[in-house]
Amino acid sequence: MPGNVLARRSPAAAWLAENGAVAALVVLVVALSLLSSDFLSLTNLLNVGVQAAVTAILAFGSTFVIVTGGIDLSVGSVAALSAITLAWTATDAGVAWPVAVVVSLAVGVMAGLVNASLIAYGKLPPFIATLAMLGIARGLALVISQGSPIAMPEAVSALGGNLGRYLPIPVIVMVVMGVIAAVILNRTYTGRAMYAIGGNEEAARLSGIKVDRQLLITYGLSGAFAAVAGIVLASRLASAQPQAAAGYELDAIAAVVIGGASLSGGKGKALGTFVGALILAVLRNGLNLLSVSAFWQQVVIGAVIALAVLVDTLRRRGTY
Amino acid sequence: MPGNVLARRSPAAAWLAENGAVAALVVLVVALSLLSSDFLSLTNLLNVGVQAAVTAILAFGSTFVIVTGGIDLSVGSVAALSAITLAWTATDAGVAWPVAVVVSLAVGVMAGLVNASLIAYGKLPPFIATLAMLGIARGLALVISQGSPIAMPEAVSALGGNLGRYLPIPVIVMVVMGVIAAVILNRTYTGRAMYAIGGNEEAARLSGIKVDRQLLITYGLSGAFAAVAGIVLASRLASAQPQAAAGYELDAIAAVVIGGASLSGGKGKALGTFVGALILAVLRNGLNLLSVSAFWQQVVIGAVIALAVLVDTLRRRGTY
Amino acid sequence: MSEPILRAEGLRKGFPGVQALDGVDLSLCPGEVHVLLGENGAGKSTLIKMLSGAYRPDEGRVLMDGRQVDIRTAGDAQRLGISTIYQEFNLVPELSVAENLSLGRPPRRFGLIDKGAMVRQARELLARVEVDVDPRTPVARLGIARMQMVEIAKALALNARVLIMDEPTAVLTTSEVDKLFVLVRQLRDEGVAVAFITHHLEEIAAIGDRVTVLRDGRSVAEVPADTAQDELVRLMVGRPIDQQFPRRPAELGEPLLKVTGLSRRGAFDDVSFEVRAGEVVGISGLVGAGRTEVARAVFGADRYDSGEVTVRGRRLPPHDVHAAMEAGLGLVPEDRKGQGLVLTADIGENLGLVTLRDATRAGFVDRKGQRTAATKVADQLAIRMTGLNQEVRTLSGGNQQKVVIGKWLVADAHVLILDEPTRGIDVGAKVEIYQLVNELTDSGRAVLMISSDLPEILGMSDRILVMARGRLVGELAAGEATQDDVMALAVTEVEGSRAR
Amino acid sequence: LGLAGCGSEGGSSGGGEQAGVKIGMSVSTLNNPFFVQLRDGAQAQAAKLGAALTVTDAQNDASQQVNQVQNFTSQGMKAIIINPVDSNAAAPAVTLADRAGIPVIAADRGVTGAQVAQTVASDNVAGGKLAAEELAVQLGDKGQVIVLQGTPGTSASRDRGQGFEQGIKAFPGIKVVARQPADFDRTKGLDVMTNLLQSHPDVTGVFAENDEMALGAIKALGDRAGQQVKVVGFDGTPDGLTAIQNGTLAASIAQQPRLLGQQAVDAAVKAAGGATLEKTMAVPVKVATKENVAEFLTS
Ligand SMILES: Nc1ncnc2c1ncn2[C@@H]1O[C@H](COP(=O)(O)OP(=O)(O)OP(=O)(O)O)[C@@H](O)[C@H]1O
Ligand SMILES: Nc1ncnc2c1ncn2[C@@H]1O[C@H](COP(=O)(O)OP(=O)(O)OP(=O)(O)O)[C@@H](O)[C@H]1O
Ligand SMILES: [Mg+2]
Ligand SMILES: [Mg+2]
Repeated sequence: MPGNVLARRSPAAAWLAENGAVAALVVLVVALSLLSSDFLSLTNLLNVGVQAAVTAILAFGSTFVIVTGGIDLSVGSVAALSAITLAWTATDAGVAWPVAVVVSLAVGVMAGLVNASLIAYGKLPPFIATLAMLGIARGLALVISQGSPIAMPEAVSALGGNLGRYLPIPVIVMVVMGVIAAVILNRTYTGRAMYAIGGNEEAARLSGIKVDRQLLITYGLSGAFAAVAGIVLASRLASAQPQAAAGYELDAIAAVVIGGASLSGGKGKALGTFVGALILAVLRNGLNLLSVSAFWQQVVIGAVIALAVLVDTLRRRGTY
Repeated sequence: MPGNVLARRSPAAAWLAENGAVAALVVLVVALSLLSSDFLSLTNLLNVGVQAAVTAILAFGSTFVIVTGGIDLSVGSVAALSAITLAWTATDAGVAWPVAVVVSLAVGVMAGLVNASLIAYGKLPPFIATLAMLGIARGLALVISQGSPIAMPEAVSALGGNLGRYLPIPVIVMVVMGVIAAVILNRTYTGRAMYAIGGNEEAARLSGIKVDRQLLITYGLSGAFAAVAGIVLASRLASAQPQAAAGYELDAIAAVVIGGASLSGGKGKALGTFVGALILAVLRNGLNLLSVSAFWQQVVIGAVIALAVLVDTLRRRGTY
Repeated sequence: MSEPILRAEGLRKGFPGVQALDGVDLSLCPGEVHVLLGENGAGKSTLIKMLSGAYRPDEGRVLMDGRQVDIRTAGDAQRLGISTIYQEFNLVPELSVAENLSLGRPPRRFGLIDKGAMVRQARELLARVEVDVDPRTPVARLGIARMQMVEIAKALALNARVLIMDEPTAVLTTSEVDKLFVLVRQLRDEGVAVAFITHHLEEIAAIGDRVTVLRDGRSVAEVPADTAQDELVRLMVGRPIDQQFPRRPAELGEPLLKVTGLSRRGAFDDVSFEVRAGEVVGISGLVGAGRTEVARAVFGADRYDSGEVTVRGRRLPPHDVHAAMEAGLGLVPEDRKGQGLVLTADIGENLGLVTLRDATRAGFVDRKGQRTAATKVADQLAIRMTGLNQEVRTLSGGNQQKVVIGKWLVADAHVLILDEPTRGIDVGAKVEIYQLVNELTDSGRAVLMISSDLPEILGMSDRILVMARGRLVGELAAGEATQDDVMALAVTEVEGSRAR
Repeated sequence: LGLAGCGSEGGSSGGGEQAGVKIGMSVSTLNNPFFVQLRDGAQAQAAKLGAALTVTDAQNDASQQVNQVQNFTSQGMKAIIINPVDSNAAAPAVTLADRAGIPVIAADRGVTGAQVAQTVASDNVAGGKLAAEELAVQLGDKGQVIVLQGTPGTSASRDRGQGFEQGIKAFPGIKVVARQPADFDRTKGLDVMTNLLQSHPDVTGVFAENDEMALGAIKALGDRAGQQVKVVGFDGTPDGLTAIQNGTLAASIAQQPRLLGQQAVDAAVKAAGGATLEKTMAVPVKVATKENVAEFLTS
């Protein structure tokens, strides 16, 4: 029976085989601990967590989209637009901050729904639809803010701080969003429909799944996650910036793909994405700690990303 | 007989159906001619050509990659690296400029071969392999140039000028590269293999195509085209900049996709890509002529890109 | 006769360049198996897709229990109690068998998916179709025959009143077909209306009650299922066919393909055989016997652990398709969509794929020459198309299969391995392919034919090898062998076999 | 290849040996020669004073910058120089360092909403005003002007643009006929200027919010640059100064980035030693023109 081979392996080994990027993360952490004495302190590790938060939250949202076989280039811009909206409605428009938060999330969801409508009804390739939204959302953020940063309401800015003495709230938000993403992907109708659509859209449709509606939900979720990421980002800076999170879409997609998802759809896990985002954050943190020169940093980051995924694919081939 | 319906359509209509983005380009040109009296002059149209050149050349290279079902995020960085290499070898290293040009092209090809090796032998997803190269090539460009622009050799800078009184050399280079790309895609073994690999890699392999080798050629070509684009770009400025062409990869991919290619592979044409690049250049030119405010420009660009492709897909559905 | 559950009237459907269906009526009655018969491209699949919500008719209407219904989506059809097994696989390869079985309607508890219940339901369904797979296995890992059984189980899960099956037996071996027929009869007796498409004429009398024959998008006759096969053929192709298996043994020459001790852990073990010039060697066996795996390993598509493959005296390097092709091997794979066709390309392009290298001079492809060769093969196989530039994706299933075979005919291989070559091909075209096999062997070439179609194996091979559980368990001379002989060998328990 | 500088820099702090005071510096971007010079000045000064300087590149991303400052605190830096990506967004980073008891020096841009030990800066708004005045002088108080804007939403673009608008109001004879973004990029400066010349062929002046765009505009203008059309840039980069020398660039608002870097390191070393500093240290912006360009080129 084909099942045997898998069953014979230890559960730990099986888990590792399923979540390959973890191995790369461990190697990276060990290497950095040896290279820099500052790396393995609690504060620094919490810093890494905080620094991973925004990318991770964006990447959770992108995981939904990538699982359906799509791509969302607009997440960075949508994050900025949502944050600007929040700050603007709370400050210039003078609305109570909880309302402003709701409005801001709604803006994120709206952007996602527009993406999905262009894709599902307009038959645009996701790349084009979300590239258009990348420009539109960024432009609107600039228009609303008139190009200047807007201070975040105090109450919301607290999100950028700590709970108690040590626990950074962005890390908590990241974990909560990760759990939500995992539950959606694994346990809900929509989540499983995402895999079906990404694996074989025609089969999904012929099995009675309303593909268009599920795409609306998928991109809407991605927009909502982007909004949360934008709010966390702006809270950390205590100010919403129209240029915030520019280019983060590539980081988000990279985190998802490092985490084992495939851009052709049907594969991807929240945990993998989380590990992917951590790898990127650890890498940047480590290079700072090691004081690698700015020009070399990009080279090193590129090389280590390639190596990390290489470790994973080679190991997987060995297993097979 | 079944053939009739197709045969009955006029050749022009059939051609348009095959090259959909052309319709969008025509609409855009007509609209801009009406909105701005300055648009439809020979000089301005040649300007648009010059401004499209770099994106178009990058996009021709990306067409190869996208046809195989891959993606190349490194083209902008590789363009910069090649240009910096040229300027540096010709200036600081004091090598004769024709040699420097060859070295520069070789650097582009090398970068492509590294990408392809990571993909074909390392089994990295193209997104990750080329994202790594995006960082590495940009970093190396900064390292070599120490972050400062380097003057291009005079002889090469002539590439940025005109042939005779009017004809801009970048436009000529663009057209030549486009024809080369079209011939490769349509008439060569490698070109046809690209379509087969992008359409169904397994079927291609079982038909005797050495997929790994063809991927090496594909990404090598993309690197070579990027090098040419980098040289043209640097020639226009008479100076090679380490930060040149940053973010151009998205423009290049957008041009290819607007031109009718699919990111899942197997489809794409040089002519379509050319039209896609023209649409982007016309759009930017038009917005400048119309003096659209800086904040609104991104919104308008995003919206028009979505509309242009929408026109195309809706028209196609009508035909169907 | 009772009232029909479902009635279609005057259905018409056109695609660019072709009128696939041109005014067809069909009634499906409870407790009756209605067979749809027709050549490749006659419009059978198009017809049933309009009943299942995959296509919308250009004209005509569908009635359920005498009332007109509007089937816009697959969901609508499901709600009306229509369940469909499509000709092309409609499973999600990345998902597990259990998830595929409950695709679109997973069991839920408190709004969340109940994975335990899902697996339990899957076990029951799989037991019903007597398939022994772990419901948690990803579908991508299953062989093509098991996928089909999963597909059948999925259709049963709906407990539908109308069950539509588009060539469900094309990829099954005799024993699975028998299991399927037991199931279908049971459903029929429970009052389900079944529509059944097949190209295996002997199945019609075995399972069918009535037959509707389609030709060129029109229904040309409705006859009882016990109509003589010759008459059915005549109705279908418009002329009689003399002989179904026109094998013409050729003179045997040197061994062209020699396989010795080929083994791969978990797949096949110590497989040795040879194929001589002018010979057709058939390989028979149950699903999962490892035939496809051996064929792929011989061709260099997959690796093997030990053994050797020699073609025309030259030993082939393992796992090297290119070297195998150079040596004169060719492989028509069993999975046309997954391994045979570039679906995004047109027919001409696909037909020229194998010969692309030979048609290249100094890097440039002689596309005119390619087209000429493609035209010839397309004519030879009577591929029903609007032209060479029609996308393969839009061909009917049988015509797609012809393209897969066609590209190797262009290539002129010395030893051609055919894995389920006539799957989904109509009787007329089958005979054409058999004639081609005869021509190949006449000219001193050799054919290794894997087929789950026993009459075909018996009728077309000179020698039959039988595989069971990854091993060769016997050899029969074609002249004397009967279906029972082959089956007896195929179910042999292999003592001490480690292959599984 | 000139890698030596980078290599030694990595070596000294990577080993963590006490070669001198450990100072961390987060530069907003090294994608722009101006900041490369700022860094060079800082590094030169650090070498002179024997301080161990670590430079990071925030790639114009305010949150990256906070990350980097956060990382500096884990590394036990004795002082931090921050060249803010954005004045507002730098506040949390400064607060962070404050809590760790590390003095912060702001370089080139101030920090709004948090206290730093010293701000070493040249005033972008004042620079923009100066640019307007210089352009007016060169144009003889009349003419049509095009403004090439930097990346929309960045503080440099905002402040310089604002200063220029304020300054140009004093000259009613001068009309700004177009404002278009070229993202501080030379190629875009070239393309946008080329396009604008189609709709505004009669321009006589250009203000570019940095030298890179100004050099692009000069390329677009060809022979007209420095003759019929006066281009004023901002930053005083080496390429910009050379263009002034050649007469193609009419003027640039020279910020003396090397001096900025030097002063910042000076201040950082002092602050690390516990000294109290003046709240601001103004590095003068100067108008570099053909007449005085020589003095900038040597410095
Ligand atoms: N999407 C499509 N676009 C264009 N033509 C199509 C499309 N689908 C089917 N056709 C054409 O419609 C005709 C009928 O096809 P259909 O699949 O119904 O045949 P079939 O009777 O099922 O044949 P087979 O026995 O080979 O499965 C064929 O000529 C086919 O090429
Ligand atoms: N990648 C895989 N992982 C696990 N099991 C596999 C894999 N590929 C094939 N198998 C199993 O190995 C067995 C042999 O399959 P193979 O396709 O070779 O059999 P076959 O005799 O050709 O039968 P078929 O009639 O299905 O073609 C099947 O049970 C199949 O499910
Ligand atoms: Mg069919
Ligand atoms: Mg098989």
